[in-house]
Amino acid sequence: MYFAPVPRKPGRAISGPMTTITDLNYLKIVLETALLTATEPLSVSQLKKLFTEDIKAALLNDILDDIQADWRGRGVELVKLASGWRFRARAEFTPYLSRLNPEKPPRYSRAVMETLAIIAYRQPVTRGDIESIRGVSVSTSVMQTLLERGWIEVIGHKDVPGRPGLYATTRKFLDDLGFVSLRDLPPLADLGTLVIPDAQPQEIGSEDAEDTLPLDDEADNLEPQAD
Amino acid sequence: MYFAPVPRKPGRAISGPMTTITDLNYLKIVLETALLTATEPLSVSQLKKLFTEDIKAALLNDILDDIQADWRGRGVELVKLASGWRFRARAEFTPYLSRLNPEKPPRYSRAVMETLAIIAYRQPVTRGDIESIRGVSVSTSVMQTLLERGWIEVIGHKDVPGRPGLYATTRKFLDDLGFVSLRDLPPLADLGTLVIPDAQPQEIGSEDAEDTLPLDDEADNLEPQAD
Amino acid sequence: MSTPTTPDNFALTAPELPAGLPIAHVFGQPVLEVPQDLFIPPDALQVILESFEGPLDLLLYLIRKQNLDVLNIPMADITRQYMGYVDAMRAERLELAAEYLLMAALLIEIKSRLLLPRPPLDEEGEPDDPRAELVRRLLDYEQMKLAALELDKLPQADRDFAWLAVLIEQGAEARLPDVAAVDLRQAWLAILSRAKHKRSHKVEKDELSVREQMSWILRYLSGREYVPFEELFEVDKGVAHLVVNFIAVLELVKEGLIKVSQDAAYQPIYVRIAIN
Repeated sequence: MYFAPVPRKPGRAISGPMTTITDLNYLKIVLETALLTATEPLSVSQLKKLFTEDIKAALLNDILDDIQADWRGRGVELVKLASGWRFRARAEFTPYLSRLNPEKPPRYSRAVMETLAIIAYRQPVTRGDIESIRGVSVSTSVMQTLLERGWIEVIGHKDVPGRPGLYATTRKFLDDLGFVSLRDLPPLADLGTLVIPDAQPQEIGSEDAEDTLPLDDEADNLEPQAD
Repeated sequence: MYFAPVPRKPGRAISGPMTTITDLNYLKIVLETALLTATEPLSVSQLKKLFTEDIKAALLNDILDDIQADWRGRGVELVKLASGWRFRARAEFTPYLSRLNPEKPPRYSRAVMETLAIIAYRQPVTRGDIESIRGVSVSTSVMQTLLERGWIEVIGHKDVPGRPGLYATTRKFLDDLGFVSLRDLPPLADLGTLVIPDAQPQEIGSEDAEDTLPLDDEADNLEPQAD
Repeated sequence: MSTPTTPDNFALTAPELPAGLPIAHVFGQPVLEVPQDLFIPPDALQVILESFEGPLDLLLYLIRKQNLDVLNIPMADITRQYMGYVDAMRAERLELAAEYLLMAALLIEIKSRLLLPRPPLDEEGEPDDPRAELVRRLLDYEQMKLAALELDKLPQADRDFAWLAVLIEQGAEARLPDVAAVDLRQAWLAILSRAKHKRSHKVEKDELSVREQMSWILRYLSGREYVPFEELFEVDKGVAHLVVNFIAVLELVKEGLIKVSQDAAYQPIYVRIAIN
């Protein structure tokens, strides 16, 4: 249940002399669970965030290799892609699986949907605005997904340091969702009565603050997207 | 890991008396892969469709139990729900996983949860029934939230003026809360009495006689403002 | 003073407000005090009422928590109090007050019937107690309220645990996800749920049209140098549109997104994007 201070005992350490097998097993279980539930590939630096302790990348890589070996000969494999590690079904099983799945349409992740909702309702907004409303950082790939879909665009730059891009929804967004104008968006009035807001600032929130990308960075990345 | 009580005979038949352990293992791998990749719970009859051969439900159930046992003590569990079997991460790992994915569905307000409870325990009910139990009007957005979440649905109309819709909970509601059937809902609290109706009303009267004297005056005042 | 209560009456844990949480927030200030009886200061009325799920919830709270015998409340005071609420509520949340007033009226009715000579026994020989129906409703409600708390404690998909759906790579055909209007609404709910109490993201319908206009103006100005102020206003679209457009211009100036300039009095006004 607990993965905390590593007891100083000899053991079959995968790396580092002071790690015991029990802790490593737990670490492995957490990693495996994260990879099995993730909807996107997870990089080693993302996987590090699973733990409050500082786990060395080398150790994580060793465990990932270990998990990969565990899954050999099964229907699902752990693969290393450009953007990180992910589980996927082995190609040889797709004939079976295709008998089952009547092709469920893919879905956007919650991060993408929330970002889209904020741009739709609060436009024009900078990425910083989106992050402050969502309370968590917005990855470049989320913005990229929406830009490539043609649903958002940069319509200007805010006159603050870093000159961050201002995002707005496009005509195509309205068309694809069957709207004539933004006024057709579902009204948000009294949605607040349907949910309970977080009471206390969470550990999660504070952690994310440091993950937030510097604004300059973002503006530079997105500049070419502006038309 | 091993599915044992099976006669060892050569052959490639998946069902029938000549089934080998190798084939059963393969069957198990296919089932596990289907369950790991499915985006919905899978019923036994859906799982049968994985194979062109006719696999008996009893055999599938045995293998499913076996897979379930294999995953014991890991981060992921195979659970049986209202609409079938599905893999999910154990709740105890959520603190780790939420460091990666801070976006979660909302925590619903009391209005939403009380409405859901009334529909779950008293179904089928009309909106009027819900309002009379809660003593307040139920907003459309509360019903909409539960409908959009796929937890409730209209299963008919009551044969009274206005033909109000009758609401019931869905299978998805049971699935999302980890139940096989409505019988698994937590039992209702058996409430005794709230206030024992007083046997001597005159005692009450005498106690606050002075407060109640100007009742007529007050009642008169009430009239013009009351609507 | 009040009807003697036996321990049986409190066999069940009194329904609690969420532990440690303020019952409400007024202008960002947490309100930790809950009413000790039905006498709520009118200026706090809305806040108090909104922190309860209705009159039944408030009554239950008072009975369970304050040992108040709601059936023995002083009538004159309570009536005066409630009439004060009506005045306070008349302007805005009358529908909210209505439910509480109905309850007050019921209490008053019960009380007045109790003051009358004892009613005759009904056919079954039970005394016809006017409080019985109210008590039944309170118990019914309390049962559902507790059931809701129990349901909320159960692990809920996505909120408390994740489903697995390992990727299946499906050939070349990459289908794009469908998004519907309700998905955007659901996304906002999740954002609101994560938001801290102090933040409120009230988006009004009107405000939305302003924001739409803001985007339109920015798009119009991009790639142009100085645009005459009047060019931003399409007179034939009506007064409402002009007003919204003007507010959008002001909002853009306030947010530092555009610059409005005029060389001298009565000279043409020009608008340009703050940075290009």
